[in-house]
Amino acid sequence: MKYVTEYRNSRQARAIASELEHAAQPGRQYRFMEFCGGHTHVLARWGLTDLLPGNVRMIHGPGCPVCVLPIGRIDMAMEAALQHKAILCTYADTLRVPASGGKSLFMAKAEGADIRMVYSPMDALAVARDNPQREVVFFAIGFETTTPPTAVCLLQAKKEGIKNFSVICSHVLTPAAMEHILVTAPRREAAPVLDGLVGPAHVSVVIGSEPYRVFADKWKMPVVICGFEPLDMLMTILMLVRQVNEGRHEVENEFTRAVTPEGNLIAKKLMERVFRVRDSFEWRGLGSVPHSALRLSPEFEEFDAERRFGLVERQVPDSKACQCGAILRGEKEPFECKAFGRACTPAHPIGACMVSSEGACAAFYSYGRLRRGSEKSPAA
Amino acid sequence: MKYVTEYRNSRQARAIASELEHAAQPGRQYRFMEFCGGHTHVLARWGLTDLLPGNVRMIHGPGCPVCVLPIGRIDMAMEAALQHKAILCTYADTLRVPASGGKSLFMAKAEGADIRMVYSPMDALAVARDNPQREVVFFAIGFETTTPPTAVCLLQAKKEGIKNFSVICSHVLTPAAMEHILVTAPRREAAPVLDGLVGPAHVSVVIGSEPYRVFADKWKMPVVICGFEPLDMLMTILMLVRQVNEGRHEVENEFTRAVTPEGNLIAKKLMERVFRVRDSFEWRGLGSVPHSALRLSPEFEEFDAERRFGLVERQVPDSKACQCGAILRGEKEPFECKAFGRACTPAHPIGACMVSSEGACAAFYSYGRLRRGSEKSPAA
Amino acid sequence: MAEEKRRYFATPIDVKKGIIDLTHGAGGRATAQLISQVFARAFSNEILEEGHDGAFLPEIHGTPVVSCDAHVIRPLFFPGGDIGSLAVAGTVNDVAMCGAKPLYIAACFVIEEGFPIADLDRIVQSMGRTAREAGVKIVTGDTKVVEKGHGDGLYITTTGIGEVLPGIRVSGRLARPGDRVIISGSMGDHGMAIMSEREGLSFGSGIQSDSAPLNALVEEICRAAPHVHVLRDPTRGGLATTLNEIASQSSVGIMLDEASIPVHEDVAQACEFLGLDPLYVANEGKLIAIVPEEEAESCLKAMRAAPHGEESAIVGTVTAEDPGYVQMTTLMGGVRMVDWLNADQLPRIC
Amino acid sequence: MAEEKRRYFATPIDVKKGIIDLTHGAGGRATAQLISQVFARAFSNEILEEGHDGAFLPEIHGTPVVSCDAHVIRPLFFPGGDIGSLAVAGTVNDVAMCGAKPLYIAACFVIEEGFPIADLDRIVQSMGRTAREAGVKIVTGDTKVVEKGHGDGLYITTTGIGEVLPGIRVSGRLARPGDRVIISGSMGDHGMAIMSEREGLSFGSGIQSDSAPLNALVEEICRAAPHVHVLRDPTRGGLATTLNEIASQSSVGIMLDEASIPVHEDVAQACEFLGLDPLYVANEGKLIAIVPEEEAESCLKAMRAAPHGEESAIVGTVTAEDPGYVQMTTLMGGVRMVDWLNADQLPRIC
Amino acid sequence: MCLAVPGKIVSVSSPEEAVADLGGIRKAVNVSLIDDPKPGDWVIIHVGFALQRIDEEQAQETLRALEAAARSGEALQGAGAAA
Amino acid sequence: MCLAVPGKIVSVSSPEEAVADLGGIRKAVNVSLIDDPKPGDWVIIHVGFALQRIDEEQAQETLRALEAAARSGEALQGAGAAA
Ligand code: SF4
Ligand code: SF4
Ligand SMILES: [Mg+2]
Ligand SMILES: [Mg+2]
Ligand SMILES: [Mg+2]
Ligand SMILES: [Mg+2]
Ligand SMILES: [Mg+2]
Ligand SMILES: [Mg+2]
Ligand SMILES: [Mg+2]
Ligand SMILES: [Mg+2]
Ligand SMILES: [Mg+2]
Ligand SMILES: [Mg+2]
Repeated sequence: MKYVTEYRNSRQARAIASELEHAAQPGRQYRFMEFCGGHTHVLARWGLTDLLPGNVRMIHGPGCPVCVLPIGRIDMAMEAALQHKAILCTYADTLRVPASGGKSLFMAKAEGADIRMVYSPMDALAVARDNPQREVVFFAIGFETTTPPTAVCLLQAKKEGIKNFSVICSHVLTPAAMEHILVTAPRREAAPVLDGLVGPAHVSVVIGSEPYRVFADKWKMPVVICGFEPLDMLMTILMLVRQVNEGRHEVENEFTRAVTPEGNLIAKKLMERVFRVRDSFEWRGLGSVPHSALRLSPEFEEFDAERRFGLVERQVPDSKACQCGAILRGEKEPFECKAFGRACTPAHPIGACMVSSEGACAAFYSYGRLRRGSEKSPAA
Repeated sequence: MKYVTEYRNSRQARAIASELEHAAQPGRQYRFMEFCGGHTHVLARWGLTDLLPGNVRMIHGPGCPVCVLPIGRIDMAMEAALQHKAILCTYADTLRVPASGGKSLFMAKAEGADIRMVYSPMDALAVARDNPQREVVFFAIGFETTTPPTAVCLLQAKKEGIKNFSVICSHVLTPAAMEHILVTAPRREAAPVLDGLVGPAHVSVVIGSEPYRVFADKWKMPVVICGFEPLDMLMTILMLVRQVNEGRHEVENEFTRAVTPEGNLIAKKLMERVFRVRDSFEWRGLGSVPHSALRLSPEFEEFDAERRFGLVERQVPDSKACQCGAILRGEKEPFECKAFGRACTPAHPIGACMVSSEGACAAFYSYGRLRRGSEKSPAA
Repeated sequence: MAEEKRRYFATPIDVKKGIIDLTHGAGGRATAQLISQVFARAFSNEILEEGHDGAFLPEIHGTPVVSCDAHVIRPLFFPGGDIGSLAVAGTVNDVAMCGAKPLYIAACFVIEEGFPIADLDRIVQSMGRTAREAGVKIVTGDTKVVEKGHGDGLYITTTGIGEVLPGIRVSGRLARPGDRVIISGSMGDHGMAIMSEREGLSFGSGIQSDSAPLNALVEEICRAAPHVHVLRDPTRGGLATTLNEIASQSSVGIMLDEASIPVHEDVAQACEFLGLDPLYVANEGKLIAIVPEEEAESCLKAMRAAPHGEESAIVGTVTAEDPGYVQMTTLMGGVRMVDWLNADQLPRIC
Repeated sequence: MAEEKRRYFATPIDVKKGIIDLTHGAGGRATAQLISQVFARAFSNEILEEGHDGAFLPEIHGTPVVSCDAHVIRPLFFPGGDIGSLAVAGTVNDVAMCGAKPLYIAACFVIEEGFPIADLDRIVQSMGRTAREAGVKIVTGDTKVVEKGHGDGLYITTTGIGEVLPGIRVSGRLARPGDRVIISGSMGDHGMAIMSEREGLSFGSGIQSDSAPLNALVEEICRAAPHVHVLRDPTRGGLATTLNEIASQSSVGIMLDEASIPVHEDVAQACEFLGLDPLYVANEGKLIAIVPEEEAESCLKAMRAAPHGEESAIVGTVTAEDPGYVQMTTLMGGVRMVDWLNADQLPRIC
Repeated sequence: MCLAVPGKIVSVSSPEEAVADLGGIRKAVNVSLIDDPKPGDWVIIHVGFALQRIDEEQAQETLRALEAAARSGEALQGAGAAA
Repeated sequence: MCLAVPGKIVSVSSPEEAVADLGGIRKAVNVSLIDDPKPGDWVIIHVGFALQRIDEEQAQETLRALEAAARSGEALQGAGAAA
């Protein structure tokens, strides 16, 4: 696999790990937040945590679009399917997230709701075309990576004049969330001290590396944009350690093969046409974050499922036991949650972080619980 | 079973058979037409033909509502289900009748048409109530027995203002068909000479015995209205033999326990309100018969599926091989059809007479083919 | 295994209010949990598959016999039984009709997404009970979940394994002229119990399915009539169709006497009402034994004394004439054919 | 029987253009016709049910083994096989994984009204072919037809019967520290062949299912490694789930080496694309053999020389540490857990 | 033609709706077509409707006629046997 | 987050539609977001859309950087082993 296998070289991995061991200065702590759930998954799936020096600690950020979706928004999707009898098209990722009363879209489907898994927004549009007598709702989630495809899909729906199609627009914005974490950290007692940020790979493909400059400049935070292969990850950590050691705080780009300073201009222009920034948006764990999500622009609001069905987002608190919020803010580790591995497992998740394979709890449960089992994990 | 078992007495059957043997005068032929398929079935199912004297011959008439339904009308029902995607509610009896291209409603169902078996027209109305977003069509077939229930059903539909319900009105009239057979007999070379008529049981429950007077008076034909139990049948034949012997031609009523001279007045009044007599109607075997069927009255024509969907009855000839027409006119016996027991069996019927268990071909195939097998039936 | 797996099942299955979803058929933890908390509990026996791909059985002594049936009945619960008791009894009977002692059952479940776990549990318990009544063990199984709209709640396939009773040799080819046709009781109970419950007919009755395991009855028959020629259970297609099969396979005629065929009053009435013939209606707890004339009386006596055989009756005779055909002297004294069933009997209006 | 019944089938079944309707499952003439013209033709062997309720089998020599599986796959036809070949191979394999020689198959069909008889015929022919390849006989069966909207074209349940090979004793409880874990070839081929064909993903590939009967391979393993401890086919849930089951049953740990696990390039790529892990993807023509260290090399050699074993590889070791857990040294040199499958893997976007 | 069975009305809930007993089976029947339906009435039931009341008197009359014909036939049988 | 894979465009049928090869697998992809897509282009594919072209030059550069870091690490390993 070109552009994949080359970045999974076993020899290089071990060697770079040695280099990293050498670079990390004893007596110093390196605390880096990987914003992105994709990176959380890479660390766990390849067992990279094993290879890191003891004083380099990775802190999981809120960059999993499934994990940050608050219960209220899943309830809206459920309402479209159950009360309004719409065909709900969704990425499989959201199917198992528990919403109000612990009920997931998957369970709603078993109860008879017409919920269909799609791989692309265009598949949802095809469902609408094939079922002209039914309302078809696409549950549009995701960060800037997933947003341009939704935009293209809506453009096409408008062009074809498809009347029975609408979207629950739940697209969120990466820089706003990153900034929110840094802004609110001083107010949060448990907030971790961060020594650097790992910048997302595919989000940055779209938005480019420029938007991160503010973190380096204003917050004096080393940033490295990182690809999703294991060598990308190791290299990025090495680059962050070097910035720390050298007292630099720059935006570096490890993923230059796909990320440019300005990103994808076509995609950005399209997003500007189809969407508008919401004044604020509710994130799981982060609460209400200003200017952190998108709604449809006036030109496309005919496709807004929230308007069409009068869907109103209700604020539903997470399960009391669940520490997802603190975990998404980087304040806690999964095994610090009492439910972890007991009441909450991937088979019976209580919180979103246990659902998505990018969720910190799921990643730790599936790949890592045995390693720290002796200390904390009750399931070991 | 009160009013049933008493009329199935084994001793009496054998004794009345002896009486009949005695009553039938040697050298004389007694040819009686049982108009009604129910009587055809009774003769076969109880093996009564065995018990009749050799010179008493029963000729099967056209009184099976399924058998006389021409292909064109089943095509209309099929069109409602397949082209107009209506839910077609039908008595099970019609499901296996081959229509155009040998295709039955049963096959259309296997292909995906939404065809539902109902036991009563009220069940069809309930389907309409339960599926307000679908068109529901009831395939209303049958003689005067089945007609009043359709009338009650339409009255109810009107009362409730049910908009998605309609009927393909294919109700036919017994006296008109009987008369047609007698009227056309002189023109038909093969027409059997008839010495008497067995009058239908349950049709007469509704219309009474009066309508048959014309056959006795004008056609000088002995008529006995006959119940559907085996002793009713034997007694009726005895009564007919006696009329013939005595040179009488009267309307006698063997089924007085349920048939009165005037029939059911409530039912008759209701039929007058809900239906109008059609100028003419196509019967399988009999061709176009004047004043022989019903359509909806102006008050109820909003429920007319023919109007609602623009269903037009096309005249489709029966399969060439099929002798159903001649059999329904009493001109031929089933085993005189070349297809009988070869290409045409109850499992793979070619004609309607092989479908309905009241059809002469089906009755003979299932109950009698072995007895005459040595002479004619190729399947024996 | 139950022990070892328990720790993974942090949340137990909600047997009261839970519903089946696709994860229960995916072969992962949810499947294991369903097996351990619903199936294993009801079927428990020492052979039952302990997580292996198959079950190891003790030695089989007589000629081994195997039979299978898919059960797709609606409604799933009906007076006198449910799909579970039926799935076990049906296969027990098919094995028994080989003149064999049924020993083991393998059971496969195809469950529709959304099916209530409480119903599944009730059905599985009922299977366990019927298996215990019949003295057979449910030794292995499989569970698949299909998407909503791709099933009808639950389908159960059972395969039975048994061993032929010593000295017995029965076959549909062995009916001989002069043999007597004995049935173990009234005809049509099962089919009419189902029909009377089925949606759309808005028709209620107290008719009970006869569904029952007949292996004990078969053992009694084989003791009393060691030269029994044919054993067969008249299920789909009823007595008429089953006798036609035998007449055809043995190249003999069969002459029935209508007056001697037991049909319960309510079943007869329901048949009249729907225009059905009880001779074509399915039975699930009745058998046909065709035995040499000289063993007929002792066989009848033994059957009447055995479980599920109280209403046994001699209903006909095997003839050399009209081979391949079944005929009947009707109550009225006429003789008529009793033909194969051509298609499912449907309620008719004419 | 075919002979005797032919005369009733005036009109032969239209295998080219006909469709299944409810009469084909009603147990009357149409059912008999379907059996004789479609099933009996493809499966013909001397034991196959001749119209009796069950099949009589020859004597079984080793410990009898029975296993069953319901097959509900969609699409019914896929690159490398179809539901028919799968239903036979799957059950042959489950019997073989008991260290047994599969002998007989019972097959039950649940067909959805409207199903093309041509497709049924093709599937049934494919079952016949696979049975002949595996040297097993399809000895009895059953056919039910369900109403449109209550099935998914066709479900096939198969039950296999076999006899344990002389001297062999395998079980999921018998893995011992030091044993080697051998797999018979690349992981994930079947599941990805299905996934790549499945509607809604608009995703086409040349990936072939590995579906194949493995009984000959098992006989070779048992010859080369007579002390083989565990045999198991990593079907639903894939290698990861099956090894977890074994680790749990045997109370041992298992340590895998990622670099040694064969995964075909196109399967790996398709997994990347859909966000799936090949270790959790189903296989239908692969097995896991856990053998004592001293027999591992000869076993591997024998497997590589046997049919369907060319790509066999030693992929891990059984350990005394971390009993109940499967772990893996990744390509990157890190060690991580390889957990149970929790639910069906679904294509993901994040 | 026109399959119908006798049943006995056991309860009447409205001018349209009643329950009939058919040899132990209970069935809801529509009685719109019957003038003043009452529990105890025997009716002929077709496609869920009571079509007509059964006249017990006439039923007895018919049974007497049947028995008379049968007696006459048996006399002949006896005569035939004796002859 | 945001699972995406590299693929090579093998044919372009319109400014929106193309077919990509993913290690032998063919997949229809929407190329609306790519300026002037051409066969031979490598792109990053996400939810059925090509999100961006891959820069071969930069990819090589990164591989060189990785190898440099690895060499440096191996030198240390060697030193460690020797020590
Ligand atoms: S383990 Fe479960 S309950 Fe606890 S924080 Fe994670 S997702 Fe929430
Ligand atoms: S046997 Fe068949 S083809 Fe011939 S007349 Fe009867 S129904 Fe028609
Ligand atoms: Mg069977
Ligand atoms: Mg059976
Ligand atoms: Mg299984
Ligand atoms: Mg269903
Ligand atoms: Mg049977
Ligand atoms: Mg199995
Ligand atoms: Mg299996
Ligand atoms: Mg069967
Ligand atoms: Mg379907
Ligand atoms: Mg297996």
